[in-house]
Amino acid sequence: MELTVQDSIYWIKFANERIQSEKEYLTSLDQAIGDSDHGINMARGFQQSVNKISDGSYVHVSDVFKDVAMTMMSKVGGASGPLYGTAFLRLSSAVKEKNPLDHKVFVEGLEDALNGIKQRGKANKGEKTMVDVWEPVVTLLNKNNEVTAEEIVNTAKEAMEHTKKLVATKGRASYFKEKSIGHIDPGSASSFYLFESLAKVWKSGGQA
Amino acid sequence: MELTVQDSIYWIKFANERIQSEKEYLTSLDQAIGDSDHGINMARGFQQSVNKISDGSYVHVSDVFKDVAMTMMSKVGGASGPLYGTAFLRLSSAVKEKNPLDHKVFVEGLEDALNGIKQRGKANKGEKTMVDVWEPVVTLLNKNNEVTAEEIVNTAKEAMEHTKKLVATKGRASYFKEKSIGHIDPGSASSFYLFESLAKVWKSGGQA
Amino acid sequence: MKKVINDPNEVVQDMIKGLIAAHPTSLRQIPNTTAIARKEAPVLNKVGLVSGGGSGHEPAHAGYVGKGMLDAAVAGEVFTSPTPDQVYEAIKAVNGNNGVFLIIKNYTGDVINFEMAAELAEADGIQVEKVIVNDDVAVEDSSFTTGRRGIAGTVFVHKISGAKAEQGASLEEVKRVAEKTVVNVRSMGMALTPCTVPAAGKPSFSLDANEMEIGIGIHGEAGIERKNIASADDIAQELTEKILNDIDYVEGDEAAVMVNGLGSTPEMELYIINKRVSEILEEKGIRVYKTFVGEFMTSLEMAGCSVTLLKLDAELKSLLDAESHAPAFRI
Amino acid sequence: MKKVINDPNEVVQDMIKGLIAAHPTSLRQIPNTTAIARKEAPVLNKVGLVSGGGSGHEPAHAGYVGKGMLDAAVAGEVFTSPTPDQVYEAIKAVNGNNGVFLIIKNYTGDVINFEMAAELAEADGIQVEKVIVNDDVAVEDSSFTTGRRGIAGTVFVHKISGAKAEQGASLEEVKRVAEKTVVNVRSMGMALTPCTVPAAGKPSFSLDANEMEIGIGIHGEAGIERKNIASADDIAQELTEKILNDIDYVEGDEAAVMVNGLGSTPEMELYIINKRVSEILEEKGIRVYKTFVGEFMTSLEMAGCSVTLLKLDAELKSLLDAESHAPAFRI
Ligand SMILES: Nc1ncnc2c1ncn2[C@@H]1O[C@H](COP(=O)(O)OP(=O)(O)O)[C@@H](O)[C@H]1O
Ligand SMILES: Nc1ncnc2c1ncn2[C@@H]1O[C@H](COP(=O)(O)OP(=O)(O)O)[C@@H](O)[C@H]1O
Ligand SMILES: [Mg+2]
Ligand SMILES: [Mg+2]
Ligand SMILES: [Mg+2]
Ligand SMILES: [Mg+2]
Repeated sequence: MELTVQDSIYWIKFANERIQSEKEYLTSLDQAIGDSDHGINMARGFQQSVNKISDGSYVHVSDVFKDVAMTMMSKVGGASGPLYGTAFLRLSSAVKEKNPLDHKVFVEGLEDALNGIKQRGKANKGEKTMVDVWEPVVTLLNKNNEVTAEEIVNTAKEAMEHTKKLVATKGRASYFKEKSIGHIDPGSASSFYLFESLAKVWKSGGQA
Repeated sequence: MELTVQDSIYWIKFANERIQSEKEYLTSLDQAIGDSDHGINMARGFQQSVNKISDGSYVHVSDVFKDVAMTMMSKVGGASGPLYGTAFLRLSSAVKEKNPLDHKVFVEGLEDALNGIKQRGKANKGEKTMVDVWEPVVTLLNKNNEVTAEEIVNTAKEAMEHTKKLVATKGRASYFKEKSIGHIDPGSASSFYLFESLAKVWKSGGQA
Repeated sequence: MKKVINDPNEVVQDMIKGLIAAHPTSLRQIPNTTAIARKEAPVLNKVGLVSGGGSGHEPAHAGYVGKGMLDAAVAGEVFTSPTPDQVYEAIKAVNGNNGVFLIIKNYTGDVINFEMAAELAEADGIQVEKVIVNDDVAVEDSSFTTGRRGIAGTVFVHKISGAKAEQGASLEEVKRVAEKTVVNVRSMGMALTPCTVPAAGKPSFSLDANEMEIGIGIHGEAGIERKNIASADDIAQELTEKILNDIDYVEGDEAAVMVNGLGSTPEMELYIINKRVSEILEEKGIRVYKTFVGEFMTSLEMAGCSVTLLKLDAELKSLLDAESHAPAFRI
Repeated sequence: MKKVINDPNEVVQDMIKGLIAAHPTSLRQIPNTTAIARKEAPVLNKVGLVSGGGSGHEPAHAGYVGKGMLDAAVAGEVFTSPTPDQVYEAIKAVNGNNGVFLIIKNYTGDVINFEMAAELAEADGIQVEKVIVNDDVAVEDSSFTTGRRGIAGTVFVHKISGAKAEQGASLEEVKRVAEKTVVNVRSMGMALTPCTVPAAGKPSFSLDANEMEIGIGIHGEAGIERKNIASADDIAQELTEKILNDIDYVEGDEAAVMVNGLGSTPEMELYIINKRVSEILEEKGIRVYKTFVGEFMTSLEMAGCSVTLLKLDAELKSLLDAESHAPAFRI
């Protein structure tokens, strides 16, 4: 696929719609193994991102991502704000001055984003964080450029579900140690919505 | 009747038994129109009075009452402590050096006690306080010395029940104004137990 | 009942032990009483100040013992006035031969017990004067009834009288400023939840999930009205207006504000109340001279708050500003 | 949810307005942020101190802003670390050309956001150093995980570093005493009830009527164990022993004690806890140098408390004793 400015805007809008309707669910996940704010944080961050990018007129996809990054960084706080912020900032830098993005460029950008999260969060796969959704999805996209929307959704969903089985060693859930088992990681759930929304854009063949 | 040292001790012991078993009830009355401590206060005051007078050996009834007065005064606090304390102090003074007490002396003592409560509390009949039980009982006893135990109980009980109909203008219940209607005054209930216990001593013809 | 206590009948004793352990250099327990005094009391030639009342209102009253405020505070059982003998011991312990001044909240029990103590002390030749604080505008002011309750405004009376006494003023002078404070202070409270007296084990009353009670007392005594929870702005407005309807302020007048938490209302919410209180006062042209936000006169773990306004003149301002070493009111 | 608030999404803004209205002569809001600074900041040639974190822990952190403690505190949304841009503005506002020191509680969000702010400030040429407070012994100390949380002990770090900075010490010196404090401070908490984040509207977890949770965090994060409510003596014992098992004290050592209420636990109960804490320390021959009982690092209206011990040497004692004008920690 190919990602245009319009696609990137739709991506964030779709993600925001999902996040808004799952706000309470995300917060309830964070109630179980965190501090009850992930839904509130994400709803604030995505809504304000959409407000911001709906106003602007963009030539480059990277500028859309930069505005999302800055909004996440300055309106969310907590762990998830700067992590999503860093992800979108790295993605933006990687695809700078390009428009539209071809599959390779976009996936390289996502890979940079994933690495940004890992560095900022000092986290690796298996620690029950959003990394556990990002890494399988990036790996899948890296494999080939024929990947379908369904494959993305399934991979992200499975990865999210898989976090149930993990013991948290990073973030607030780590205080629950073994008791974190059996609960989905909130940040993995919000990341799932993000990739599910990407798949929706994908499905329409890059033409949302 | 005639009141001996032994009778006076039984009077307080009987009253204490009633108070202890009605402790929660008295507190619940105070929960409705006060601050939830009348049962606790009375249970503390009567128990410690009994402890005190059980230890002593008395020649004069007045000394029993004086010890009860000092205990009420120093162990209870709140409104009821000094009021009961004043009552027993006045009673003690009135019957000084007498033993046993004949009907007239005892009733005059109770009348002094009532006046002590009224002075200390600046309260009159009809203000929904313990005065509303003390005054009818003293009036009854003043009428003749043939009064029966049943009459005392009935008068005290009716007087207590009657406080339901009154609007409090003194003590903590006064803050409830009209809303105090429908509730028995806690101090009237503890006073009822006091006179009910007196009747019990009375019944046994002054020989408990 | 969920409480961090040992024996419910020993809460006052246990508290006092913990209090003395926390402030060993500034406070002492008067032997065989539940009264707390300044370590250095009696201060010679200074009027001694004694207050107190039922426990459960912490930091009142022991938290206000210290240089510049009280000389002693007498702690009764929870929500029960202390007994005359205890107050009497406190009076004797702080008598610096210049008389002793009692600050009493207007509850039947407190008034009777403190007055009896005063009589005992006077019989010993100690000069005793008193002031009765009745700042709660939720209660009608009537000479036929018990009258208004003393609530959070009492802390201002402690502060002002304490500052005056510290200056070496006479008993009459201390009484004069205390009475001036009482005349100028008004409070009003509200609650969202009841509280539980440890020895009772059950809440003192109940409020529905979306109900609040306006005008409640600090022992859970009835208020003016029970109604649906309103916004903080509306609550602040209702409490402040009720106070302002009861005492004349003209534009340019100055006031001290106290927003007092009753127990479990977070400080965040108290500041949210203060936001609106300060706006209202600004709208009316009343200058806020000083603001106190926190827990000053609580009601165990009741949720809710009270607003207190003290109208100030130059004298009250300087006494309010004077140094205080009391643990709960350092200035 | 029973709260005295207006819009649940505006609680932090409303609180800050009320806070500034209450302390107009000593505090100011840094424009367009939720950061509170000392009115006179930046203080020339003094190391600037910035702390902060999620809101809902009042009086932390704004209550510790003042001469002798912090220069600025940044307030995030409830239980959510503030964003890097806000912290960055605070750093700039307190930079007196002698560097800025950050005091960060050890939570992933706080650490990341404050570190990003430090990077932004360093890019402007401002020297920034930091300390990460991790006093909660309920959490295992491991370099493979997030590690221990920062809780009430953070207030001692504010106090000690603030006193040092006020003396005109260099950034390195401030960092040294801050790290010394972190090395010597340990805390442990317990809760009886959960709390409700205003925007969430529901309690963060639930505890049965006779259950308590030992080792809980100040955002309701899990503790060590859930069990039946014990007596205050047993609770004090468990918290204190857990701390003493984690750090060596020998007879004659001196400590500062903090008994911190989490929100709705009455001060009476905190003093009851302190009673036993002080007894245990006496039994072990540890001298209590100073005790702080009250609400210092809360968790909205959670019921419960924490105990903090800070092992002292001569330097820490003198810094702890130094003057502080911070509204919530006057010394
Ligand atoms: N160190 C980390 N690395 C990567 N992701 C993390 C890390 N810590 C937390 N997260 C993610 O952030 C989510 C929590 O976000 P949120 O609740 O908004 O912030 P906070 O934990 O500060 O309250 C977690 O579910 C997890 O996915
Ligand atoms: N002014 C008064 N005169 C006479 N009796 C009073 C007065 N005020 C209160 N009482 C009595 O005291 C009772 C309350 O006692 P208690 O609950 O022990 O004290 P408190 O009101 O201080 O909590 C009332 O029910 C009433 O009978
Ligand atoms: Mg969270
Ligand atoms: Mg009562
Ligand atoms: Mg009482
Ligand atoms: Mg959070």
